Order: sequence, then structure tokens, then C-alpha cells
Amino acid sequence: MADRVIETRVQTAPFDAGAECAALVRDGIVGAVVSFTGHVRGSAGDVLELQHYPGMTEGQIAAIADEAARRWDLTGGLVIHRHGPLPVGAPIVLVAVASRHRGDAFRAAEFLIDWLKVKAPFWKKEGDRWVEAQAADDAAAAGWQ
Amino acid sequence: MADRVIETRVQTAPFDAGAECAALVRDGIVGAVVSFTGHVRGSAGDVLELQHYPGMTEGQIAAIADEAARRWDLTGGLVIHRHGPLPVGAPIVLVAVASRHRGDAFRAAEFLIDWLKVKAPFWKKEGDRWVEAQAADDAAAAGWQ
Amino acid sequence: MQLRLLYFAWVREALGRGEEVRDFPSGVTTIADVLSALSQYDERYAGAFAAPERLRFALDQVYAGPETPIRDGGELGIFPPVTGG
Amino acid sequence: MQLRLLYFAWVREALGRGEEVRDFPSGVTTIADVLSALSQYDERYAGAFAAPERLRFALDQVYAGPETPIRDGGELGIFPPVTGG
Repeated sequence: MADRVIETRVQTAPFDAGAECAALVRDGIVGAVVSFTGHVRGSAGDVLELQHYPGMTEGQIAAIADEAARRWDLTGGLVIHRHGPLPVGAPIVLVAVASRHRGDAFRAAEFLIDWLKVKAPFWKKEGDRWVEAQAADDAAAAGWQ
Repeated sequence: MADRVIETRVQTAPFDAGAECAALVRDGIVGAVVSFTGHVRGSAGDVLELQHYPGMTEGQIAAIADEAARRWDLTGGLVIHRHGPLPVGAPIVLVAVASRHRGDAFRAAEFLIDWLKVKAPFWKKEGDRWVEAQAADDAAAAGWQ
Repeated sequence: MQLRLLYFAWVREALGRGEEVRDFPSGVTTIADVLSALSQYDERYAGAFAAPERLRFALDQVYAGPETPIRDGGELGIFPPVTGG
Repeated sequence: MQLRLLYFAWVREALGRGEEVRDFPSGVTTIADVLSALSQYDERYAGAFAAPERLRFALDQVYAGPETPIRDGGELGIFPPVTGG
């Protein structure tokens, strides 16, 4: 993935969003970094289990990342999506995008998370209940077509 | 400012964007954190000097932050704007917003930086040249009216 | 016609397995045909696949509708709508 | 009519000062009047204020147009369009 504008990772480990964003700033050409982190909501003690489709996950996220790099003028970026058990408050996903001008980074970051929501093959289980997909997510992704 | 939804700071010191964003996630109600950092562009060795209007700066940023908190459903946020001399690559400004649902955080973060650009009384000097204001920034801010 | 089948989320739990390799007769040519064939083998499949509009499919890790033709040696993922991010 | 005047960016450099307190005669009632009065005192003011469309103003730290009335004891900031963020 070294030659991709936007790097992608699927992992169980936590990530350091600040360090990852700082690493996107180099060469004096980056004027803006926009990041999104998604977090586990719920009550203290709840645990979210994130299952995914190994192989397909990486392929889908890379395809979405490449599409973002095609659509906007970006200098770099990173998508990290975690799986496995995650406590309330834990970061699930990081989308970070760097660009010369801030509009590109804002557009690309929101596009990436909107599409990840409907394309990346992850399934959330809260306690013993599988989370239902939301029509709002389909609508958000459709807005980018 | 403790009772503000979005905290504001004006300082010369650097900031730790990752730690600031992580501090916005609490209580299991925060689903999304969106952050924007603006960085000094230029060639290696260049220094940007940021002058500001003490007092008015704090007032303007607080007014913009309060307006964002009125417009969107936010659980917290933070704006940090630096002044003084800054080397190429250095972070100038941090806008971080936390919300239940990601749309609010994306909208509020972009609103905050678009309005800071045209309302916060800062002036950038690159070498011995004062940076000219850009019509694109006025247009971006006007889009939120 | 041999397929590697992968199941996720509540589909996996309903079937009691995450993965299997199965052979299908020559009349089975689409994803929808696979669902019908599996539903005839076993009550658990019949239950999990009773409402196919609640299912999504990926053929060789690419999203595919129920009328998509399968290929021998292919990989078919069967799962509910995704909820990541 | 006394005003505290604050200058920023190239205005500060052109005037060689960042801040001063000045008294104005009673005919000076708006920001535009202040600019005219200062421009008559000194060539540097005349130069810095020659193109008022390049300037922005804040009265008591709130943005204000050139026709805004001033108040005794007020604070008037004079500066180019802002370039922060």
C-alpha cells in the first residue's frame, strides 16, 4: 500500500490519532489535516464486538480510499478500522486526510466515513444483539454518487 | 469559559491534538470527533509570524464557538489558535468538535474554521510580506449565512 | 460446482458455522439458487435464509445481487447489511 | 473626544506604533472622521489611510464600518483584512 495516497489498516490494536495526523504533515505543502474518529457509545461496562470479513474488508477500504484520492486534491491520508471487542468510549475508526486547502480534506474525510459505513464489511454486536443497519447511512453515502 | 460547550484558547505554545480530541470523548454519548488542524506552508527554514488583537481575538473566537454550539447538537469542542513565530509545518489552529452523530461534528468543524478565517483578528506575515486576505475565504464563510 | 461459503454476524450464529466448502448440482447457477439449495438441506439454512431481503452477498469479495451467476471454486459471503464505521 | 487607537499588521509598521491615545475635536464623530483627522496630522497616517477600502475597523473590539459613530473613551482598532486560521 506504500504507493497509495491514503494508507489503510485493519487491526484490533488501538491507534494514536494525534501521532497519525502529525505524520501526514510534511514538506511544507500540507495546509490542512481533517480527522474523524468514531467511538463506541453506550453505558459504562458495555462491550461492542466488531466482526469483519478478512480480505474483503481490506479490499473495500482500499477501493474507497483510492476513490477519495481520485476525487480530491490530497497530499496523504490514513484509514484505520478496528475489529474485536471494544469498550464504551473506545475509538473504532480513524479517517485522517491531509491536503493543501481545507475544503479537499473536509470533503474527502466525510466521503470516506460515509462510504465506509455502507461498504466496509463490519458487523457490530452490542451485548447479544446485532446492530441493525441505518437508512440514514445509506442516504449519506448516496449523496456522494 | 468552563460553561461553554466549545472551549477556546489563544496561545503561543504548541498543542497536542490527539490528547485534546481524546479528552472530548466521555460518558458513552460521544459517537464522533472531527478535528481540523491548519499548518504553516512554505519552504524549509521559512518562518510565519502571527500577530493578533488581544482581547478582541478571544471575544470573536468565543462568539463563533457559541454560534456553532447553537446551530448543531454537540457534546463538546475546543478551538486553539496560536500566535507568534511559527516554523513551516507547525500547527497554527486546532478545531475539534464532538457529537453523538457525525454530521453535526463535520458541519460544526468546517463552520468554525470557515468563520475563524474571516472573523478572528489574526494577521500572517511570511518573511517580510503580510499575507493578503483571500476572496475564497469570504465566500466559504458566506456559505453559512 | 464447488463454492467456499462464508457467513457473518447473525447468519453465522444461526447456522452455527462461519465457513464451509460445498458442492452444488449443475442446476445451481446463481446466488439465489445457492440459497434455495442450502435451504432444502437443513432447517437452520431455511430459517436463516427465509427473508433474503435481509441478506447481502459478496462473490469473490465483491458485492453482488442474488441473480449474479456463481463460478466453480468461487467464494460466496452471506451476511446482513454492514454496520461498521 | 478621546480614543484609544490600536494598529495591526502593515498598518502598525507603516505608522511605527501599535497603540496610542488621542483626543479629537468635536467635529470628529465617525471612524471615517478619525481617519481624516489623523491623515491631516502626519504624512505616515496619510499614507497608511490613503486607501481606506484596504482597511477594516473594530470599535470596542466589534467589527464596524467607517460610518459607525465613535464614543468618548472608546477603543478603535485599525487593520487590514484578517488572515488567521
